[in-house]
Amino acid sequence: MPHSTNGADSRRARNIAFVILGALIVVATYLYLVIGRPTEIADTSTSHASLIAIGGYVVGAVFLAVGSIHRLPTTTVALIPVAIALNIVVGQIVSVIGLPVYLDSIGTVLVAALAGPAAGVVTGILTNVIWGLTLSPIALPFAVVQVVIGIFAGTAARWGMFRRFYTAPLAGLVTGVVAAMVSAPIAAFVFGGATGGGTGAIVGAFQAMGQSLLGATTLQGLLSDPVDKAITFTVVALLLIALPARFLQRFPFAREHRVFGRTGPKATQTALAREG
Amino acid sequence: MSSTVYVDRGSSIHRLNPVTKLVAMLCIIVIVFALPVWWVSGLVLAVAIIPAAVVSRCGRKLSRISATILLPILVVLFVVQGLTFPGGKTALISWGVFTVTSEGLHFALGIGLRLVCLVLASVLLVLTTHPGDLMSALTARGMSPKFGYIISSTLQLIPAFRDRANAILLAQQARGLSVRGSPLRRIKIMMPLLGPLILGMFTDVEDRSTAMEARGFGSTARRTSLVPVPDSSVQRVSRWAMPMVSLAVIVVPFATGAL
Amino acid sequence: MTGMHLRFEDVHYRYPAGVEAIRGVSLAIEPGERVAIVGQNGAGKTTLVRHLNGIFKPTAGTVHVGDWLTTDHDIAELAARVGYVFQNPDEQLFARSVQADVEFGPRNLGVVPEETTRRAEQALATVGLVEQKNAHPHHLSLSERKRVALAGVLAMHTPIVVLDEPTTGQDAAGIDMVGKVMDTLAADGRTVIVITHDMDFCAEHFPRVVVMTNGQIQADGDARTVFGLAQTLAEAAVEPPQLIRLSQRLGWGYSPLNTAEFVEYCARRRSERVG
Amino acid sequence: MIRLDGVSYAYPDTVRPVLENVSLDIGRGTIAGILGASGAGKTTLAKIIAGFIPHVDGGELSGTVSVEGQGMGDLQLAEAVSRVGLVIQNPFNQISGARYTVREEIAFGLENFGVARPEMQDRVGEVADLLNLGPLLDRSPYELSGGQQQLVAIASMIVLRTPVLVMDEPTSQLDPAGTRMVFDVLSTLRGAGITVVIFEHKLELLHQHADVLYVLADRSIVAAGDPTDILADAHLAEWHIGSTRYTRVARAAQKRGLLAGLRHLPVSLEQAVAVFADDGGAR
Repeated sequence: MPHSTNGADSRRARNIAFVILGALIVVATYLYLVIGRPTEIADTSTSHASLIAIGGYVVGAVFLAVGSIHRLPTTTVALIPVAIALNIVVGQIVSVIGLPVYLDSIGTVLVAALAGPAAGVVTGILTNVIWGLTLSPIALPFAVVQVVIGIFAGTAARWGMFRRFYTAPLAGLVTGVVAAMVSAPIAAFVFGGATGGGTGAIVGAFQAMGQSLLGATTLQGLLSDPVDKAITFTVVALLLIALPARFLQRFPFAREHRVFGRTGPKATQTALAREG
Repeated sequence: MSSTVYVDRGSSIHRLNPVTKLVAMLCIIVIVFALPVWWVSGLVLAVAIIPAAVVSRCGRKLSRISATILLPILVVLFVVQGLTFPGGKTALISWGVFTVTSEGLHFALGIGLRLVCLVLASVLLVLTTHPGDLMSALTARGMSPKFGYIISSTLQLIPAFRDRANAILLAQQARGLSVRGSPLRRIKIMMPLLGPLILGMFTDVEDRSTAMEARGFGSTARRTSLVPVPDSSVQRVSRWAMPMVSLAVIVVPFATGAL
Repeated sequence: MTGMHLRFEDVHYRYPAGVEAIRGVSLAIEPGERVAIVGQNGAGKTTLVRHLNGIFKPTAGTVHVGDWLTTDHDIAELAARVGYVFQNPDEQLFARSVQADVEFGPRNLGVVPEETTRRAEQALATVGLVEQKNAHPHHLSLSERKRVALAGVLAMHTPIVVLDEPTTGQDAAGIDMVGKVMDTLAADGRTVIVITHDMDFCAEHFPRVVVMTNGQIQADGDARTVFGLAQTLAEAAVEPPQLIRLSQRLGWGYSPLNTAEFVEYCARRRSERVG
Repeated sequence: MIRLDGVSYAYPDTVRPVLENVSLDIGRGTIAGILGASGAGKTTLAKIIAGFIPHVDGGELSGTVSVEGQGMGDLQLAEAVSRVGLVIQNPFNQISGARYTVREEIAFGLENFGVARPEMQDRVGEVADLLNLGPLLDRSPYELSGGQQQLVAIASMIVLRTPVLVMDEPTSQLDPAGTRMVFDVLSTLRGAGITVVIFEHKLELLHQHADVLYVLADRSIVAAGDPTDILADAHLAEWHIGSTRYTRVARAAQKRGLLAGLRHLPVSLEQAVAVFADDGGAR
């Protein structure tokens, strides 16, 4: 297995290039769809917007994920399936109960807080791939939204925002605003605003008030996403407190950035107790 | 036991190389989204998706799954856009403050048919392709094995997650916890059960990563695979041909000014 | 707390998937009896005892717990009569502290708070975990978690206690501790039913032994007799306890169930030889 | 073959070490049993021998660990695991989840190491025969009972043919028949020159199969040697390890003055028969 440092360097360079390229594509797609907006009149021209929305976002998300996954150690890779299962199972329970939130990104935020934005990106995109494989392929075009959540949650963790109860929902609020804006073009141009019964009605109401389709889906997203993500981030902060300290210490990202702001005696006790 | 919808009907579609099917699905989606006319979607449906569904012998399951996904979306789409489409001018029916416009319906038809193609094509892929085979085929083509691991592992963890939740619930009932009562009470019961379930699953991660490393998951050797992925030279050619044809189908109408 | 009559009458159970796990079991257990159910993995032991607390309802036949027919009552109601310690403690432990987890059962049964706390403390003392009462169950070793699960059922003060493999995953100290708990339960007059692969543990604490194979009872009787049935045990892939194997090899024609009996018999034999 | 010299270890951010000054020397082609009460540090020691500590867990490891003369600390984890196989305690967590049948699950490690397909097929078939897994090969590993999962976990490690196997309570979920089968397989592996380190509570089987026993207590190795000597050691109770019924009954008989002049307490059925046979007391 010849691994020169050169090879490793070039691979890292390639991964970074993938991440930058992916991020650029996502941003460019959004800017094209919102600012250089394709005239949104009548029927046919929206098709290009929809191809660009779906294509740009999916390709961008794939680049981000491909660039991110190589850096993940096995501990993180083993964590991600549990996180995705959590996203999906909780998301399903919530939708069955019919609560007005999604809570389908608890796992993504948790992984991002423990292992950083790259891990959050991979968890995010694969959550939607799994939704696509099991329940409904309409989740796939929205993969980029989970990717954005992963990046923001990881960054919030790096800044220590999961250490306090009031900063976690704040970070969630900001993430929610961005998520709403990023997802709006997909909801508008791919689904015509009709991603579900309740949301569809709200989109219709905004349109009736004179909003454009994109404007209507953006406003609809802003109504639900920030609250949803604020709750999600708070739940994650609570879970992080409940997880055994030794488990948290296994993640270099969490240690390095002191995501939880605690070390020392408590960790000691835990380690001894778990030993068996 | 996994949470996938794959059904083994042994048809010729089932026996195709998963990557061939994936490429075909992507081509279909790109065509219907790139050519902004409703009848293109209709044509793709008629000449590609429906025949494939018939050959695969999964038609019934395909329509059942797709209908559950699509019906709510399509109904909302036609109602909302028919009534409130911003570009709507030509009124078809008026009823009090509500006006259905033909532009709105036309818009909904265009989007709706594309979504039908998107959903049918991808559900058909999932119905006829075992996720394990798809992952092996993609890994063999250079996809990071970590992707394959995460996806396969999640698919099998979801039922295990549910089983464990059931086992915990059963054990608590055996300690006198009553689950009768209002939905609100049931949610209240679920929370203390889910918390430890989640903690348990997460603390198991330490063991799982140890076990994976012990079996060479971190090895940089080129992966081999126990079960061969079926392939043929016809498929190898068609995996290149399909994107070319799609590209031509998309570009030619613009080049000739037909659109 | 005295025990209660238990009665299985020609019980059959078929899993929804179609496998018939119990094929005609009739069994009566008197109040205060201690019964061990032994047999290979897959013999139907766990399926059988889970009929007692209503996790399974017979597809044919009846199961009586005292004057209750299990089909008339749900799991939560039967929990007042039958305490069940699961093999895997992680399916049972869920509270944030050991003490809270042990209190969960009595609280569900409507026991008043002071009494609940008293019972939990007593149960934790019985299993030797008083010092760990404020620990998070996830931080304990498997052996300790198994004992917390046991304490959680003890604190419910049910007339019947069922234990699924209480000694697996335990070290020597843990096994001794579980053995002491069995004796305490017996002294209280509670009915105890155990599923176990540990025949030495079984011989020392359970006067009655039921051997199962393929969903049926192969042998049922007092431990000394059952462990003498070499042929039946071999068919059920059950190895007799170490002391009985030893006495058989020595050609004694007597099956000692514990160290004291063995030494006693040995002493008598020697003194007879000398005398 | 396996040498540990003065090994001490503390988990990250902890002060008190879990192991202190542990030394072991296990020869090639032997089965070494390690006894220890719950909480004595067995899992930690298993991970140290297999190279997971300090590669994965971090923390302070001092002293030297070497396998076949190669320092484990100098190796990458991927190389370390190709020399030392590790079977962990909980079989459910050992299922990779990456594969959908028992057959593929057993081959998972071979795939990761890039073993060619025909050889993989041979090796999987061979291990399946050894552990009687033939009828399960096409089932999903998640459908199996705990005992069956444990056999699959053992099979997926044996199939890698690492020169050393470390097993942390590999028979905890198995019934006596399954347990005996696993121990028989270990004896077969020893015949093929493989070194096995097994952490186990089942004393009678250890006596039958192990070549050497170590006792782990108070964070260190407190006794080592021939299984017969170790199992008869009067200190076992202090170390919370217990003893076989044969040893216990002999000790009780001694107290009654029945076995005067007995030098070695019996630890196995055969020895006990010799001790208690009607002419035994006369010897």
